[in-house]
Amino acid sequence: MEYNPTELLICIASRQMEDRTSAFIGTGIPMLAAALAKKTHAPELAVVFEFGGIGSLLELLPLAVGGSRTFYKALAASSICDVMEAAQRGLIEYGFLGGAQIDMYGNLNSTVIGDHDRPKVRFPGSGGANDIGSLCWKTISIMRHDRRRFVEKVDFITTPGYLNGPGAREKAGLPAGTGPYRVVTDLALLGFDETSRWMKLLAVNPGITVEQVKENTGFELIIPDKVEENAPPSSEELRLLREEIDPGRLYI
Amino acid sequence: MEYNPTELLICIASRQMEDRTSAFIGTGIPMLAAALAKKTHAPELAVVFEFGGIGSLLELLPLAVGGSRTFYKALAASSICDVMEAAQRGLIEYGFLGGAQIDMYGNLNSTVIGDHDRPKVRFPGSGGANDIGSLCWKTISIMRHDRRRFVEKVDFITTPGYLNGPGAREKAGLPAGTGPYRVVTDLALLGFDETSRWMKLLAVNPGITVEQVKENTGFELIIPDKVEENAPPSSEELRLLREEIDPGRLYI
Amino acid sequence: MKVLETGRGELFLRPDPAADREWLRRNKSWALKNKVMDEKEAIEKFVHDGDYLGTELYGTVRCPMSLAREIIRQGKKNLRVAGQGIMEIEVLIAAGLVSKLDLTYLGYEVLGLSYVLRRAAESGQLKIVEWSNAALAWRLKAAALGVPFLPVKSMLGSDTFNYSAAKVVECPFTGEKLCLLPATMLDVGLIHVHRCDVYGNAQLDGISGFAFELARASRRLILSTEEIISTDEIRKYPDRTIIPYYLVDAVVEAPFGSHPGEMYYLYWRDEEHLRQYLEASREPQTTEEYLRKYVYGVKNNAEYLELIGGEEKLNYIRSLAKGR
Amino acid sequence: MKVLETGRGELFLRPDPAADREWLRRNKSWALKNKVMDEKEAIEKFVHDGDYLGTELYGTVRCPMSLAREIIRQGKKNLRVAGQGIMEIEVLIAAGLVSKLDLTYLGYEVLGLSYVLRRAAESGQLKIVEWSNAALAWRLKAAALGVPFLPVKSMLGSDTFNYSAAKVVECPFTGEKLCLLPATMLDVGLIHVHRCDVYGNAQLDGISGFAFELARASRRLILSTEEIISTDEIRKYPDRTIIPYYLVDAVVEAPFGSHPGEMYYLYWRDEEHLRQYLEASREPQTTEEYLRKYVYGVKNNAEYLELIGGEEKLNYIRSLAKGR
Repeated sequence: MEYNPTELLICIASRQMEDRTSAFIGTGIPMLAAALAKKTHAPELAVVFEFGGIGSLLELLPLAVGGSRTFYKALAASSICDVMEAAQRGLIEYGFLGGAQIDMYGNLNSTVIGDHDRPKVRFPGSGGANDIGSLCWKTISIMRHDRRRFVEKVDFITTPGYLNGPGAREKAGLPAGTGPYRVVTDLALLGFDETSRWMKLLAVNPGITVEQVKENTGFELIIPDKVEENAPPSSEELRLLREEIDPGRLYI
Repeated sequence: MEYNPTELLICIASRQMEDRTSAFIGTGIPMLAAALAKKTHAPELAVVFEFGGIGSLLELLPLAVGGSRTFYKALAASSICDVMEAAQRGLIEYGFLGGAQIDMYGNLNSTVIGDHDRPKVRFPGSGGANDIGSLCWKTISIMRHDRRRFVEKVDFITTPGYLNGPGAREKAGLPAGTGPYRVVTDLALLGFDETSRWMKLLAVNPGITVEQVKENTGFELIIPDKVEENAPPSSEELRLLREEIDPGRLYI
Repeated sequence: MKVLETGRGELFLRPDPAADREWLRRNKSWALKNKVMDEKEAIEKFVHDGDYLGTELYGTVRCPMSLAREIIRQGKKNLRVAGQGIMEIEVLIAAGLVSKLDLTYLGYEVLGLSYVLRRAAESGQLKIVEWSNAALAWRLKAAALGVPFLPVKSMLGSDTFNYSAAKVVECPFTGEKLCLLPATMLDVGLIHVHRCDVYGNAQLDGISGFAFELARASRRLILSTEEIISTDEIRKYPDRTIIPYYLVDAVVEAPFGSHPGEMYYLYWRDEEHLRQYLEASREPQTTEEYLRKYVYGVKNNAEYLELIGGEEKLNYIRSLAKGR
Repeated sequence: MKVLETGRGELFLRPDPAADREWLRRNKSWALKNKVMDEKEAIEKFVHDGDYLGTELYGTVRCPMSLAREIIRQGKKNLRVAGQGIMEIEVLIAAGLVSKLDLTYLGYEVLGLSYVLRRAAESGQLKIVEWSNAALAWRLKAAALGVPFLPVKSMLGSDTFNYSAAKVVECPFTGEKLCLLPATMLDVGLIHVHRCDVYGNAQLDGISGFAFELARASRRLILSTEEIISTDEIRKYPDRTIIPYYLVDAVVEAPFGSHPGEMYYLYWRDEEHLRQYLEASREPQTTEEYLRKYVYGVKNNAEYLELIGGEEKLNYIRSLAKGR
């Protein structure tokens, strides 16, 4: 069955989440991925939005992290402090992130290109990203995969990944055991080596070669001997996405 | 018109509060005093109870600072943190206190007589008293007046008065400009000297002499040249107390 | 921002947000699981000897009495307790189960002092550390925030501070002195609510006291509830959920669970029974007799309600409750 | 607990709870005073050139747009702003009124970046200090607590910290590193609410965002409200009062006051108008034209609502709102 790149990203992201856990959800792909996970392998995944929506059924697609659909038929409509403090207490398992740049340690930039005070490009800023990247157990980044974005050194660490390597998060005072978990791109699924904290290729997307991934990455990736290939979206996944989750095609 | 000692205490306490301000109210005499003030000279006095009741009309007399009557027809039914934080921000003008002992600097003991870990008498403890005495602008204590209670040195400073003298509160880190304002007793109305922070006689109750006050005080009081005499409860005050405020005579 | 002073009181539970994070991750679940059980099962499962326990609210108001009575029946020993509840804490002390108390206030306001506290404290049997009401609420708030302390302007300069486990530091932003209150993440929290669903999504009417904070500052949380409602109702008014389900370990249906205390809008406090208890609490022997009759002598909350006067008494205290 | 690091960002407003206490005592009133006025009077009275201003909520949701437009009409200059609102902050920047920004996020989520922010930042015209969403909410919470800072575990190790005005210290209880966020007591806060009475006792439906904190972290507070209700109604449901009257300086009746943003349960966001604005915001000249037409070109909120489509448009966006 035909599918577009967004549908592929959504399906791969959705497969990263375990059932009966919680995920901090932004609008766009993470939200669709969470909705898909809830309709497939993770019906009791609890979705949490940063301004207070907790446990929505995601029957309606939110357009904004503070919007009314984030708590439509939710279990709680609370506040940003409540939700962020839950994350600070260690209650939120997954967090989704994006950004303009990512480096080999999973540090993310969504603030500026160039000098901070007179930037070449100004991006929106951290928003909740720094909090999510600091406080959730596992963060999943969703990125376009090219050398402008996958860089040796990000211009600005908006959101901490493993900073400059093993132990650096803990040394900075960030909660132990947290950090980047997966990077989902249009080319591949990536993780992080347990010891070196370097980004590691886990699987290529259908039709993509390891070489293509390397060519589009501005730093050296760990390439294991055996690289899996991600399964394409199943017809059931596509049906759910198109007919139930986003029938108005707002995002896909 | 005849009146009992409780009625007198209530009337004198009630006269200490200005209109359009706020007062932290405990159950018992302070609450009746506030209700009386609202029906006489201070209709817009806002009564605040420490577990979250704000702006009640006091149509029904609360029996407990956390009880339902503290927010019956109130303007807000909030939480202890909200109310205490309002006090910490400087929003609460008056606070009422009581205790087993008070000294010349207005320090109050409602914790123990004797050694803390093996006390001769154990009292209930601070409750909200320490917070009220630390954070409200003006505290008003209501006490039985005798030498066991008005002592040179309290066994335990549950609630800070002026501690050991001028500047001591500020030095301890307590908010500037706060502290004991009045002490209302069955014998007299007392205040505190602006400079020395010593307790000062302001007025004797009807029929009480300055000598009697001195005899019943375990430390040296400042006695000004001119000591006023408190007006007895007016017939209107008594009528309001007996017919409107506490018709069931729960307290008076 | 160096430490200028430290209270001499024992810190019964050292703040450790990092350990709490690990514990909560391992033990709390976001699964939508039916958690309804009776008092017996809830206390057996989630309260252990030596636990640090906290309750909500204050005085004789919205108190989780049916849970407290079950703790006594099961004889959970050596409890350390955050003493800002009142009546439900007092009965635990009366039954000899509390060894250490972070105390703010124990007494009956206009009804007078606590005889039980006096005996326990004056005999030296109960170890007490002092705090103010706000301080204890703020200590729970610090734990709810997931941080080791909160800075405040209360407690300073007093013996309440000196006999606490707080610290004084100099503020790195303003230079002023601040009191730092250590966070308290309870082993187990008990809250009595107006209504919740089977998962534990709970609503409260009236003042919320410190329910919000205590629910978030408890590793294990037991709710007793006047009523169990549908999850559809919860989803219709998500802005009324004060305690969301993932904080909750057990839901105990306990109508009149606050008796002899009151429950806002539902029933008034039972003055007659309360005075009977207070009278009994004057002496060890009569206290023991009270416990034998009203706690050990009944199997569960239903039997207790029958014993204190059954339908007639319950209708009476219900009739005294004020509406909105 | 010594200071280990300090971000290099400017602290636009030094935390000073002692000064805030004095100010609030002198200027806030517990009197039950009718505070209803229109946007013009409220902004004239309570917003001044150079003020540090904050708004609630986030994105295009429950935004005090009618107040923001009036600020532009009155040309309040040199504002310092806490940038956690979005659309209402962006139009202030677009009108050239903001000199300094404590920024968390300015953009339109799935609708893309903010052209206005890009121009203002890339030209160096706008001085920006970085924070996270939670950090800014917690800074308001610190001010609401009446203390100079809150310790948190966010921001650490990042450039977001390096370009903030936060500090890192060692915790005196646990030894761990903590980020201390300085409190932000705003000169003036703007919040759009569902309903309030003439004194300012306000209720909100749905998530409360950071309305609770911002209301308590504002020296002056202006509420705009979809509807004014009776004080009897407030007194009937005191547990619904999120913002009590003594925090409030002005009550502005502003139906559809969040337009083109949405208002929970009442109306959906006006996608058509929002896209028209975003298209206009691409270039300075078209931005200026937009402001000329929709802000400077109207006298008040009623004229604005007429201009954007009147009853027909309002009925349409109302019809798209979801109930509970």
